[in-house]
Amino acid sequence: MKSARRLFAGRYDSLNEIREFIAEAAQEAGLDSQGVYAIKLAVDEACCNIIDHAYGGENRGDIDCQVDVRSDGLLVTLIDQGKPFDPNKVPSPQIGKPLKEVKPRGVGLYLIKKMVDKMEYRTSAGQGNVMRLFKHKR
Amino acid sequence: MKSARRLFAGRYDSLNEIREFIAEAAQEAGLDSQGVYAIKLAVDEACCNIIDHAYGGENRGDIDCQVDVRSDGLLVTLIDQGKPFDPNKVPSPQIGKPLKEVKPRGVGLYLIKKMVDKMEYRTSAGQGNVMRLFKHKR
Amino acid sequence: MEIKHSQFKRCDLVRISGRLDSATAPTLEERLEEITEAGRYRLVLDLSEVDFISSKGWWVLINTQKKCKRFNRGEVLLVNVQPQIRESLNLVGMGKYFRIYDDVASAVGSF
Amino acid sequence: MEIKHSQFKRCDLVRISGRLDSATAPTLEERLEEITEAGRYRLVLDLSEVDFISSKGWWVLINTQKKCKRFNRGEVLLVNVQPQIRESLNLVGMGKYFRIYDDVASAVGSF
Ligand SMILES: Nc1ncnc2c1ncn2[C@@H]1O[C@H](COP(=O)(O)OP(=O)(O)O)[C@@H](O)[C@H]1O
Ligand SMILES: Nc1ncnc2c1ncn2[C@@H]1O[C@H](COP(=O)(O)OP(=O)(O)O)[C@@H](O)[C@H]1O
Repeated sequence: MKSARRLFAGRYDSLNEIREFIAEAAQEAGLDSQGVYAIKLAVDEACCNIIDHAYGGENRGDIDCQVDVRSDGLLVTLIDQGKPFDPNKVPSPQIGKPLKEVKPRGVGLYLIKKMVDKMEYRTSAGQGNVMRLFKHKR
Repeated sequence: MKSARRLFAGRYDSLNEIREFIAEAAQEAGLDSQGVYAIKLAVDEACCNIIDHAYGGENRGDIDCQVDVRSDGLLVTLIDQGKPFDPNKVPSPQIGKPLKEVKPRGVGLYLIKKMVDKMEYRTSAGQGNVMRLFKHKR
Repeated sequence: MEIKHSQFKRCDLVRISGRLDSATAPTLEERLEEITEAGRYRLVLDLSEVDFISSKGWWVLINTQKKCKRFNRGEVLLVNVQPQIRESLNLVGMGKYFRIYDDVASAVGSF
Repeated sequence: MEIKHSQFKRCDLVRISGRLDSATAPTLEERLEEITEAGRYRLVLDLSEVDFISSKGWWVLINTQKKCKRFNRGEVLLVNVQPQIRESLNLVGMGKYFRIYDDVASAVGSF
Protein backbone atom coordinates (compact mmCIF):
# COMPACT_ATOMS: atom_id res chain seq x y z
CA MET A 1 0.00 0.00 0.00
CA LYS A 2 1.53 3.21 -1.23
CA SER A 3 2.03 6.31 0.85
CA ALA A 4 3.58 9.61 -0.12
CA ARG A 5 4.18 12.88 1.64
CA ARG A 6 4.94 16.32 0.29
CA LEU A 7 5.31 19.78 1.70
CA PHE A 8 3.68 22.62 -0.22
CA ALA A 9 4.08 26.33 0.27
CA GLY A 10 0.90 27.81 1.71
CA ARG A 11 -0.16 29.87 -1.28
CA TYR A 12 -2.80 29.67 -3.98
CA ASP A 13 -0.25 28.80 -6.63
CA SER A 14 0.34 25.50 -4.87
CA LEU A 15 -3.27 24.39 -5.19
CA ASN A 16 -2.91 23.03 -8.68
CA GLU A 17 0.15 20.98 -7.75
CA ILE A 18 -1.62 19.72 -4.65
CA ARG A 19 -4.63 18.65 -6.70
CA GLU A 20 -2.38 16.83 -9.15
CA PHE A 21 -0.60 15.07 -6.31
CA ILE A 22 -3.99 14.02 -4.91
CA ALA A 23 -5.38 12.98 -8.29
CA GLU A 24 -2.49 10.66 -8.97
CA ALA A 25 -2.92 8.90 -5.62
CA ALA A 26 -6.70 8.80 -6.08
CA GLN A 27 -6.31 7.06 -9.40
CA GLU A 28 -3.90 4.61 -7.83
CA ALA A 29 -6.45 3.97 -5.12
CA GLY A 30 -8.93 3.02 -7.82
CA LEU A 31 -11.37 5.91 -7.42
CA ASP A 32 -13.56 6.57 -10.46
CA SER A 33 -13.50 9.95 -12.15
CA GLN A 34 -16.27 11.32 -9.94
CA GLY A 35 -14.38 10.14 -6.87
CA VAL A 36 -11.16 11.71 -8.10
CA TYR A 37 -12.93 15.02 -8.70
CA ALA A 38 -14.58 14.88 -5.27
CA ILE A 39 -11.37 14.33 -3.32
CA LYS A 40 -9.55 16.97 -5.40
CA LEU A 41 -12.27 19.48 -4.64
CA ALA A 42 -12.34 18.60 -0.93
CA VAL A 43 -8.56 18.92 -0.60
CA ASP A 44 -8.55 22.17 -2.59
CA GLU A 45 -11.16 23.68 -0.29
CA ALA A 46 -9.35 22.43 2.81
CA CYS A 47 -5.99 23.84 1.68
CA CYS A 48 -7.62 27.09 0.74
CA ASN A 49 -9.06 27.31 4.26
CA ILE A 50 -5.64 26.60 5.74
CA ILE A 51 -4.17 29.47 3.74
CA ASP A 52 -7.06 31.87 4.41
CA HIS A 53 -7.98 31.03 7.99
CA ALA A 54 -5.29 28.99 9.72
CA TYR A 55 -2.45 31.12 8.32
CA GLY A 56 -4.51 34.24 7.66
CA GLY A 57 -3.04 34.78 4.19
CA GLU A 58 -0.63 33.47 1.60
CA ASN A 59 3.01 32.62 2.29
CA ARG A 60 2.78 32.37 6.08
CA GLY A 61 3.41 28.65 6.44
CA ASP A 62 3.47 25.27 4.74
CA ILE A 63 0.90 22.61 4.07
CA ASP A 64 2.08 19.13 4.83
CA CYS A 65 0.18 16.72 2.64
CA GLN A 66 0.20 12.96 2.97
CA VAL A 67 -1.64 10.42 0.84
CA ASP A 68 -2.25 6.81 1.83
CA VAL A 69 -3.54 4.47 -0.82
CA ARG A 70 -5.66 1.90 0.97
CA SER A 71 -7.38 -1.17 -0.35
CA ASP A 72 -10.77 0.52 0.12
CA GLY A 73 -9.97 4.07 -0.93
CA LEU A 74 -7.74 7.08 -0.40
CA LEU A 75 -6.79 8.76 2.87
CA VAL A 76 -5.44 12.31 2.71
CA THR A 77 -3.86 13.97 5.71
CA LEU A 78 -3.28 17.74 5.73
CA ILE A 79 -1.24 19.34 8.47
CA ASP A 80 -0.75 23.03 9.14
CA GLN A 81 0.91 24.99 11.91
CA GLY A 82 -1.54 27.85 11.96
CA LYS A 83 -4.51 28.87 14.06
CA PRO A 84 -6.69 25.92 15.08
CA PHE A 85 -10.50 25.94 14.87
CA ASP A 86 -13.42 23.78 15.85
CA PRO A 87 -15.25 22.46 12.78
CA ASN A 88 -18.24 21.54 14.94
CA LYS A 89 -18.78 25.18 15.83
CA VAL A 90 -18.92 26.29 12.22
CA PRO A 91 -22.59 26.72 11.30
CA SER A 92 -23.89 24.98 8.20
CA PRO A 93 -24.42 27.31 5.27
CA GLN A 94 -27.99 28.36 4.55
CA ILE A 95 -28.79 26.69 1.33
CA GLY A 96 -31.48 27.93 -1.01
CA LYS A 97 -31.44 31.64 -0.21
CA PRO A 98 -32.56 34.07 -2.88
CA LEU A 99 -29.63 35.21 -4.99
CA LYS A 100 -29.72 38.75 -3.61
CA GLU A 101 -29.09 37.56 -0.07
CA VAL A 102 -26.29 35.11 -0.82
CA LYS A 103 -23.01 36.04 0.84
CA PRO A 104 -19.88 34.80 -0.87
CA ARG A 105 -18.55 32.62 1.91
CA GLY A 106 -19.21 29.71 4.15
CA VAL A 107 -19.60 26.72 1.86
CA GLY A 108 -16.02 25.38 1.91
CA LEU A 109 -16.28 23.20 4.97
CA TYR A 110 -19.73 22.00 3.97
CA LEU A 111 -18.44 21.02 0.52
CA ILE A 112 -15.51 19.15 2.07
CA LYS A 113 -17.86 17.10 4.25
CA LYS A 114 -20.13 16.35 1.30
CA MET A 115 -17.29 15.37 -1.00
CA VAL A 116 -15.61 12.82 1.26
CA ASP A 117 -16.84 9.87 3.27
CA LYS A 118 -15.05 10.79 6.44
CA MET A 119 -13.59 14.04 7.75
CA GLU A 120 -11.63 14.29 11.01
CA TYR A 121 -9.91 17.29 12.51
CA ARG A 122 -7.72 17.45 15.57
CA THR A 123 -5.12 19.78 16.88
CA SER A 124 -2.22 19.12 19.23
CA ALA A 125 0.58 21.29 20.55
CA GLY A 126 3.29 19.06 19.14
CA GLN A 127 1.90 18.18 15.74
CA GLY A 128 -0.16 21.13 14.65
CA ASN A 129 -3.63 20.98 13.07
CA VAL A 130 -4.37 17.70 11.38
CA MET A 131 -7.26 17.17 8.96
CA ARG A 132 -7.90 13.68 7.66
CA LEU A 133 -10.11 13.10 4.64
CA PHE A 134 -11.10 9.65 3.46
CA LYS A 135 -12.73 8.86 0.12
CA HIS A 136 -14.15 5.40 -0.42
CA LYS A 137 -13.66 3.49 -3.64
CA ARG A 138 -16.97 2.47 -5.26
CA MET B 1 -4.41 2.18 -66.57
CA LYS B 2 -7.83 1.54 -65.11
CA SER B 3 -11.07 2.20 -66.90
CA ALA B 4 -14.61 1.60 -65.74
CA ARG B 5 -18.02 2.16 -67.15
CA ARG B 6 -21.43 2.30 -65.54
CA LEU B 7 -24.92 3.13 -66.59
CA PHE B 8 -26.96 5.31 -64.27
CA ALA B 9 -30.66 6.07 -64.39
CA GLY B 10 -31.20 9.67 -65.42
CA ARG B 11 -32.61 10.99 -62.18
CA TYR B 12 -31.41 13.15 -59.31
CA ASP B 13 -31.16 10.20 -56.96
CA SER B 14 -28.35 8.83 -59.10
CA LEU B 15 -26.17 11.91 -58.62
CA ASN B 16 -24.72 10.82 -55.33
CA GLU B 17 -23.77 7.40 -56.70
CA ILE B 18 -22.27 9.03 -59.76
CA ARG B 19 -20.19 11.36 -57.61
CA GLU B 20 -18.96 8.43 -55.55
CA PHE B 21 -18.03 6.52 -58.69
CA ILE B 22 -16.11 9.57 -59.92
CA ALA B 23 -14.44 10.26 -56.57
CA GLU B 24 -13.06 6.75 -56.38
CA ALA B 25 -11.52 6.99 -59.83
CA ALA B 26 -10.24 10.50 -59.11
CA GLN B 27 -8.45 9.29 -56.01
CA GLU B 28 -6.98 6.44 -58.01
CA ALA B 29 -5.82 8.95 -60.60
CA GLY B 30 -3.94 10.75 -57.82
CA LEU B 31 -6.00 13.95 -57.73
CA ASP B 32 -5.72 15.90 -54.48
CA SER B 33 -8.81 16.68 -52.44
CA GLN B 34 -9.45 19.93 -54.30
CA GLY B 35 -9.16 18.12 -57.60
CA VAL B 36 -11.50 15.39 -56.46
CA TYR B 37 -14.07 17.97 -55.40
CA ALA B 38 -13.70 19.85 -58.68
CA ILE B 39 -14.30 16.84 -60.92
CA LYS B 40 -17.18 15.65 -58.72
CA LEU B 41 -18.82 19.06 -59.01
CA ALA B 42 -18.25 19.26 -62.78
CA VAL B 43 -19.72 15.80 -63.35
CA ASP B 44 -22.66 16.53 -61.04
CA GLU B 45 -23.48 19.70 -62.96
CA ALA B 46 -23.07 17.93 -66.31
CA CYS B 47 -25.34 15.06 -65.30
CA CYS B 48 -27.86 17.44 -63.88
CA ASN B 49 -27.90 19.25 -67.23
CA ILE B 50 -28.39 15.94 -69.06
CA ILE B 51 -31.42 15.19 -66.88
CA ASP B 52 -32.87 18.71 -67.06
CA HIS B 53 -32.07 19.70 -70.63
CA ALA B 54 -31.08 16.71 -72.75
CA TYR B 55 -33.86 14.51 -71.37
CA GLY B 56 -36.12 17.31 -70.24
CA GLY B 57 -36.83 15.73 -66.87
CA GLU B 58 -36.12 12.79 -64.60
CA ASN B 59 -36.48 9.13 -65.65
CA ARG B 60 -36.47 9.69 -69.39
CA GLY B 61 -33.15 8.04 -70.21
CA ASP B 62 -29.82 6.83 -68.87
CA ILE B 63 -26.45 8.40 -68.30
CA ASP B 64 -23.57 6.33 -69.53
CA CYS B 65 -20.54 7.20 -67.45
CA GLN B 66 -17.00 6.11 -68.18
CA VAL B 67 -13.85 6.88 -66.18
CA ASP B 68 -10.31 6.50 -67.49
CA VAL B 69 -7.51 6.77 -65.02
CA ARG B 70 -4.56 8.22 -66.92
CA SER B 71 -1.04 8.81 -65.79
CA ASP B 72 -1.65 12.58 -65.81
CA GLY B 73 -5.18 12.74 -64.46
CA LEU B 74 -8.74 11.56 -64.85
CA LEU B 75 -10.87 11.49 -67.98
CA VAL B 76 -14.63 11.24 -67.56
CA THR B 77 -16.95 10.54 -70.48
CA LEU B 78 -20.68 11.10 -70.15
CA ILE B 79 -23.05 9.91 -72.86
CA ASP B 80 -26.75 10.61 -73.16
CA GLN B 81 -29.36 9.89 -75.83
CA GLY B 82 -31.33 13.09 -75.37
CA LYS B 83 -31.56 16.41 -77.14
CA PRO B 84 -28.18 17.71 -78.29
CA PHE B 85 -27.02 21.31 -77.78
CA ASP B 86 -24.15 23.55 -78.74
CA PRO B 87 -22.11 24.61 -75.73
CA ASN B 88 -20.51 27.38 -77.76
CA LYS B 89 -23.88 29.04 -78.20
CA VAL B 90 -24.59 29.15 -74.46
CA PRO B 91 -23.82 32.67 -73.25
CA SER B 92 -21.53 33.07 -70.26
CA PRO B 93 -23.35 33.96 -67.08
CA GLN B 94 -23.22 37.59 -66.00
CA ILE B 95 -21.14 37.52 -62.91
CA GLY B 96 -21.34 40.18 -60.26
CA LYS B 97 -24.93 41.33 -60.67
CA PRO B 98 -26.71 42.82 -57.71
CA LEU B 99 -28.51 40.14 -55.71
CA LYS B 100 -31.96 41.41 -56.69
CA GLU B 101 -31.27 40.82 -60.36
CA VAL B 102 -29.76 37.38 -60.10
CA LYS B 103 -31.77 34.72 -61.89
CA PRO B 104 -31.36 31.20 -60.56
CA ARG B 105 -29.92 29.57 -63.63
CA GLY B 106 -27.12 29.59 -66.10
CA VAL B 107 -23.98 28.84 -64.11
CA GLY B 108 -23.81 25.05 -64.57
CA LEU B 109 -21.90 24.97 -67.83
CA TYR B 110 -19.64 27.80 -66.70
CA LEU B 111 -18.83 25.91 -63.48
CA ILE B 112 -18.05 22.74 -65.43
CA LYS B 113 -15.56 24.60 -67.64
CA LYS B 114 -13.94 26.24 -64.63
CA MET B 115 -13.68 23.02 -62.67
CA VAL B 116 -11.94 20.90 -65.29
CA ASP B 117 -8.91 21.42 -67.50
CA LYS B 118 -10.61 20.31 -70.70
CA MET B 119 -14.23 20.02 -71.77
CA GLU B 120 -15.30 18.57 -75.10
CA TYR B 121 -18.79 17.96 -76.40
CA ARG B 122 -19.85 16.28 -79.59
CA THR B 123 -22.97 14.65 -80.83
CA SER B 124 -23.42 11.95 -83.46
CA ALA B 125 -26.45 10.08 -84.73
CA GLY B 126 -25.05 6.69 -83.80
CA GLN B 127 -23.51 7.37 -80.43
CA GLY B 128 -25.59 10.09 -78.86
CA ASN B 129 -24.24 13.14 -77.06
CA VAL B 130 -20.75 12.70 -75.67
CA MET B 131 -19.20 15.03 -73.10
CA ARG B 132 -15.59 14.48 -72.14
CA LEU B 133 -14.14 16.10 -69.04
CA PHE B 134 -10.46 15.90 -68.15
CA LYS B 135 -8.98 16.87 -64.80
CA HIS B 136 -5.22 17.15 -64.52
CA LYS B 137 -3.31 15.81 -61.56
CA ARG B 138 -1.23 18.51 -59.84
CA MET C 1 -28.98 15.57 -45.95
CA GLU C 2 -30.18 16.29 -42.43
CA ILE C 3 -31.72 19.55 -41.30
CA LYS C 4 -32.05 20.73 -37.71
CA HIS C 5 -33.89 23.90 -36.89
CA SER C 6 -33.77 25.95 -33.70
CA GLN C 7 -35.74 29.10 -33.20
CA PHE C 8 -34.06 31.76 -31.12
CA LYS C 9 -35.33 35.07 -29.89
CA ARG C 10 -34.06 37.16 -32.78
CA CYS C 11 -33.08 34.63 -35.41
CA ASP C 12 -33.41 31.03 -36.53
CA LEU C 13 -30.56 28.57 -36.72
CA VAL C 14 -30.62 25.88 -39.36
CA ARG C 15 -27.93 23.23 -39.13
CA ILE C 16 -27.53 21.28 -42.33
CA SER C 17 -25.43 18.19 -42.82
CA GLY C 18 -24.59 16.01 -45.79
CA ARG C 19 -24.84 16.93 -49.46
CA LEU C 20 -26.87 19.64 -51.04
CA ASP C 21 -27.53 18.67 -54.66
CA SER C 22 -30.45 18.44 -57.09
CA ALA C 23 -31.84 15.51 -55.11
CA THR C 24 -31.85 17.22 -51.72
CA ALA C 25 -32.22 20.91 -52.60
CA PRO C 26 -36.05 20.77 -52.71
CA THR C 27 -36.19 19.46 -49.13
CA LEU C 28 -34.05 22.32 -47.89
CA GLU C 29 -36.11 24.77 -49.91
CA GLU C 30 -39.28 23.57 -48.21
CA ARG C 31 -37.84 23.88 -44.74
CA LEU C 32 -36.52 27.35 -45.37
CA GLU C 33 -39.86 28.40 -46.84
CA GLU C 34 -41.61 27.19 -43.73
CA ILE C 35 -39.42 29.53 -41.73
CA THR C 36 -39.74 32.57 -43.97
CA GLU C 37 -43.46 32.03 -44.35
CA ALA C 38 -43.70 32.24 -40.59
CA GLY C 39 -42.32 35.75 -40.97
CA ARG C 40 -38.83 34.91 -39.78
CA TYR C 41 -36.18 36.37 -42.05
CA ARG C 42 -33.05 36.33 -39.93
CA LEU C 43 -31.41 33.01 -40.58
CA VAL C 44 -28.12 31.48 -39.61
CA LEU C 45 -27.25 28.48 -41.76
CA ASP C 46 -24.60 26.30 -40.23
CA LEU C 47 -22.87 24.52 -43.11
CA SER C 48 -20.00 22.98 -41.14
CA GLU C 49 -21.27 19.50 -41.88
CA VAL C 50 -22.11 20.08 -45.52
CA ASP C 51 -19.58 18.48 -47.81
CA PHE C 52 -21.03 19.13 -51.26
CA ILE C 53 -23.10 21.90 -52.80
CA SER C 54 -24.02 22.04 -56.47
CA SER C 55 -25.54 25.04 -58.21
CA LYS C 56 -29.03 23.76 -57.47
CA GLY C 57 -28.17 24.02 -53.81
CA TRP C 58 -26.79 27.52 -54.15
CA TRP C 59 -29.95 28.68 -55.87
CA VAL C 60 -31.98 27.67 -52.85
CA LEU C 61 -29.70 29.71 -50.64
CA ILE C 62 -29.72 32.65 -53.00
CA ASN C 63 -33.49 32.69 -53.40
CA THR C 64 -33.80 32.59 -49.63
CA GLN C 65 -31.31 35.42 -49.31
CA LYS C 66 -33.33 37.54 -51.76
CA LYS C 67 -36.51 36.91 -49.83
CA CYS C 68 -34.89 37.68 -46.48
CA LYS C 69 -33.18 40.87 -47.58
CA ARG C 70 -36.32 42.27 -49.19
CA PHE C 71 -37.62 45.32 -47.30
CA ASN C 72 -34.49 45.09 -45.17
CA ARG C 73 -36.28 42.62 -42.99
CA GLY C 74 -33.47 40.18 -42.49
CA GLU C 75 -30.52 38.28 -43.87
CA VAL C 76 -29.15 34.81 -44.38
CA LEU C 77 -25.76 34.34 -42.70
CA LEU C 78 -23.63 31.33 -43.47
CA VAL C 79 -21.36 29.63 -40.98
CA ASN C 80 -18.35 27.49 -41.70
CA VAL C 81 -18.47 26.98 -45.42
CA GLN C 82 -15.84 24.41 -46.36
CA PRO C 83 -13.01 25.85 -48.45
CA GLN C 84 -13.78 23.93 -51.65
CA ILE C 85 -17.41 24.87 -51.51
CA ARG C 86 -16.50 28.48 -50.84
CA GLU C 87 -14.13 28.42 -53.79
CA SER C 88 -16.77 27.19 -56.22
CA LEU C 89 -19.15 29.80 -54.88
CA ASN C 90 -16.65 32.58 -55.44
CA LEU C 91 -15.85 31.28 -58.90
CA VAL C 92 -19.36 31.99 -60.08
CA GLY C 93 -19.45 35.31 -58.29
CA MET C 94 -22.00 34.25 -55.73
CA GLY C 95 -19.74 34.52 -52.70
CA LYS C 96 -20.49 38.19 -52.33
CA TYR C 97 -24.16 37.58 -51.67
CA PHE C 98 -23.40 36.09 -48.27
CA ARG C 99 -21.60 37.05 -45.13
CA ILE C 100 -19.76 34.01 -43.85
CA TYR C 101 -18.94 33.50 -40.17
CA ASP C 102 -16.50 31.11 -38.56
CA ASP C 103 -18.74 30.11 -35.70
CA VAL C 104 -22.42 29.89 -35.04
CA ALA C 105 -22.32 31.98 -31.88
CA SER C 106 -20.91 35.04 -33.66
CA ALA C 107 -23.49 34.77 -36.41
CA VAL C 108 -26.36 34.43 -33.95
CA GLY C 109 -24.87 37.22 -31.85
CA SER C 110 -24.78 39.58 -34.82
CA PHE C 111 -28.59 39.83 -34.98
CA MET D 1 -6.88 29.46 -17.20
CA GLU D 2 -7.46 31.19 -20.49
CA ILE D 3 -10.18 33.72 -21.17
CA LYS D 4 -11.48 34.77 -24.57
CA HIS D 5 -14.01 37.53 -24.91
CA SER D 6 -16.23 38.35 -27.88
CA GLN D 7 -18.66 41.22 -27.88
CA PHE D 8 -21.87 40.61 -29.81
CA LYS D 9 -24.72 42.92 -30.58
CA ARG D 10 -26.87 42.02 -27.59
CA CYS D 11 -24.57 40.07 -25.33
CA ASP D 12 -20.97 39.20 -24.58
CA LEU D 13 -19.47 35.76 -24.86
CA VAL D 14 -16.67 34.75 -22.51
CA ARG D 15 -14.98 31.44 -23.22
CA ILE D 16 -13.00 30.15 -20.28
CA SER D 17 -10.67 27.19 -20.29
CA GLY D 18 -8.62 25.44 -17.63
CA ARG D 19 -9.12 25.58 -13.88
CA LEU D 20 -10.98 28.13 -11.86
CA ASP D 21 -9.58 28.09 -8.34
CA SER D 22 -8.28 30.55 -5.73
CA ALA D 23 -5.24 31.22 -7.88
CA THR D 24 -7.12 32.09 -11.05
CA ALA D 25 -10.45 33.42 -9.78
CA PRO D 26 -9.16 37.02 -9.39
CA THR D 27 -8.14 37.13 -13.07
CA LEU D 28 -11.61 36.07 -14.17
CA GLU D 29 -13.16 38.53 -11.74
CA GLU D 30 -11.19 41.37 -13.32
CA ARG D 31 -12.17 40.45 -16.85
CA LEU D 32 -15.84 40.15 -15.96
CA GLU D 33 -15.70 43.47 -14.13
CA GLU D 34 -14.27 45.12 -17.23
CA ILE D 35 -17.32 43.93 -19.12
CA THR D 36 -19.94 44.89 -16.55
CA GLU D 37 -18.28 48.23 -15.95
CA ALA D 38 -18.70 48.91 -19.65
CA GLY D 39 -22.43 48.58 -19.01
CA ARG D 40 -22.75 45.14 -20.54
CA TYR D 41 -24.77 42.83 -18.32
CA ARG D 42 -25.84 40.06 -20.68
CA LEU D 43 -23.13 37.46 -20.49
CA VAL D 44 -22.73 33.99 -21.88
CA LEU D 45 -19.98 32.06 -20.13
CA ASP D 46 -18.83 29.05 -22.07
CA LEU D 47 -17.44 26.59 -19.53
CA SER D 48 -17.00 23.60 -21.87
CA GLU D 49 -13.24 23.71 -21.40
CA VAL D 50 -13.25 24.30 -17.67
CA ASP D 51 -12.31 21.18 -15.74
CA PHE D 52 -12.22 22.41 -12.16
CA ILE D 53 -14.13 25.03 -10.18
CA SER D 54 -13.70 25.56 -6.45
CA SER D 55 -15.97 27.70 -4.30
CA LYS D 56 -13.74 30.72 -4.90
CA GLY D 57 -14.54 30.36 -8.57
CA TRP D 58 -18.26 30.05 -7.98
CA TRP D 59 -18.27 33.21 -5.92
CA VAL D 60 -16.92 35.15 -8.85
CA LEU D 61 -19.73 33.82 -11.02
CA ILE D 62 -22.34 34.46 -8.35
CA ASN D 63 -21.21 38.01 -7.67
CA THR D 64 -21.30 38.66 -11.41
CA GLN D 65 -24.77 37.17 -11.60
CA LYS D 66 -25.98 39.44 -8.80
CA LYS D 67 -24.57 42.47 -10.53
CA CYS D 68 -26.05 41.52 -13.89
CA LYS D 69 -29.52 40.71 -12.62
CA ARG D 70 -29.78 43.94 -10.63
CA PHE D 71 -32.44 46.28 -12.09
CA ASN D 72 -33.33 43.44 -14.47
CA ARG D 73 -30.60 44.66 -16.75
CA GLY D 74 -29.18 41.32 -17.72
CA GLU D 75 -28.15 37.82 -16.76
CA VAL D 76 -25.22 35.44 -16.74
CA LEU D 77 -25.93 32.26 -18.69
CA LEU D 78 -23.66 29.27 -18.41
CA VAL D 79 -22.90 26.89 -21.23
CA ASN D 80 -21.71 23.30 -20.98
CA VAL D 81 -20.91 22.89 -17.32
CA GLN D 82 -19.18 19.54 -16.87
CA PRO D 83 -21.25 17.04 -14.86
CA GLN D 84 -18.95 16.87 -11.83
CA ILE D 85 -18.78 20.62 -11.59
CA ARG D 86 -22.53 20.88 -11.95
CA GLU D 87 -22.96 18.31 -9.22
CA SER D 88 -20.80 20.19 -6.74
CA LEU D 89 -22.69 23.37 -7.60
CA ASN D 90 -26.04 21.74 -6.96
CA LEU D 91 -24.79 20.25 -3.73
CA VAL D 92 -24.29 23.67 -2.20
CA GLY D 93 -27.58 24.91 -3.63
CA MET D 94 -25.98 27.30 -6.09
CA GLY D 95 -27.15 25.56 -9.24
CA LYS D 96 -30.44 27.38 -9.15
CA TYR D 97 -28.79 30.76 -9.59
CA PHE D 98 -27.87 29.95 -13.18
CA ARG D 99 -29.57 28.85 -16.33
CA ILE D 100 -27.34 26.34 -18.05
CA TYR D 101 -27.38 25.80 -21.82
CA ASP D 102 -25.97 22.94 -23.85
CA ASP D 103 -24.56 25.08 -26.61
CA VAL D 104 -23.30 28.59 -27.01
CA ALA D 105 -25.56 29.45 -29.93
CA SER D 106 -28.76 28.82 -27.96
CA ALA D 107 -27.50 30.89 -25.06
CA VAL D 108 -26.51 33.79 -27.33
CA GLY D 109 -29.77 33.39 -29.22
CA SER D 110 -31.80 33.71 -26.04
CA PHE D 111 -30.90 37.39 -25.55
N1 LIG E 1 -8.41 25.28 8.35
C1 LIG E 1 -9.04 26.20 9.08
N2 LIG E 1 -8.38 26.85 10.04
C2 LIG E 1 -9.00 27.77 10.75
N3 LIG E 1 -10.28 28.13 10.60
C3 LIG E 1 -11.00 27.53 9.65
C4 LIG E 1 -10.41 26.53 8.85
N4 LIG E 1 -11.36 26.12 7.97
C5 LIG E 1 -12.47 26.80 8.27
N5 LIG E 1 -12.27 27.66 9.26
C6 LIG E 1 -13.29 28.55 9.86
O1 LIG E 1 -14.59 28.10 9.43
C7 LIG E 1 -15.28 29.10 8.72
C8 LIG E 1 -16.08 28.48 7.58
O2 LIG E 1 -15.21 27.97 6.60
P1 LIG E 1 -15.72 27.66 5.15
O3 LIG E 1 -17.00 26.89 5.26
O4 LIG E 1 -14.64 27.02 4.41
O5 LIG E 1 -16.10 29.06 4.51
P2 LIG E 1 -15.18 30.33 4.19
O6 LIG E 1 -13.80 29.85 4.07
O7 LIG E 1 -15.76 30.83 2.92
O8 LIG E 1 -15.41 31.29 5.35
C9 LIG E 1 -14.22 30.06 8.27
O9 LIG E 1 -14.70 31.37 8.11
C10 LIG E 1 -13.19 29.97 9.39
O10 LIG E 1 -13.55 30.81 10.46
N1 LIG F 1 -26.50 18.44 -71.57
C1 LIG F 1 -27.24 19.38 -72.14
N2 LIG F 1 -28.13 19.05 -73.11
C2 LIG F 1 -28.88 19.98 -73.67
N3 LIG F 1 -28.82 21.28 -73.37
C3 LIG F 1 -27.96 21.69 -72.44
C4 LIG F 1 -27.12 20.76 -71.77
N4 LIG F 1 -26.36 21.44 -70.91
C5 LIG F 1 -26.70 22.74 -71.02
N5 LIG F 1 -27.64 22.91 -71.94
C6 LIG F 1 -28.22 24.21 -72.34
O1 LIG F 1 -27.39 25.24 -71.89
C7 LIG F 1 -28.07 26.14 -71.00
C8 LIG F 1 -27.14 26.61 -69.89
O2 LIG F 1 -26.84 25.54 -69.06
P1 LIG F 1 -26.27 25.78 -67.60
O3 LIG F 1 -25.16 26.75 -67.68
O4 LIG F 1 -25.94 24.47 -67.01
O5 LIG F 1 -27.44 26.47 -66.80
P2 LIG F 1 -28.90 25.96 -66.39
O6 LIG F 1 -28.84 24.47 -66.42
O7 LIG F 1 -29.10 26.50 -65.04
O8 LIG F 1 -29.82 26.55 -67.42
C9 LIG F 1 -29.27 25.37 -70.56
O9 LIG F 1 -30.33 26.21 -70.22
C10 LIG F 1 -29.58 24.48 -71.75
O10 LIG F 1 -30.34 25.19 -72.70
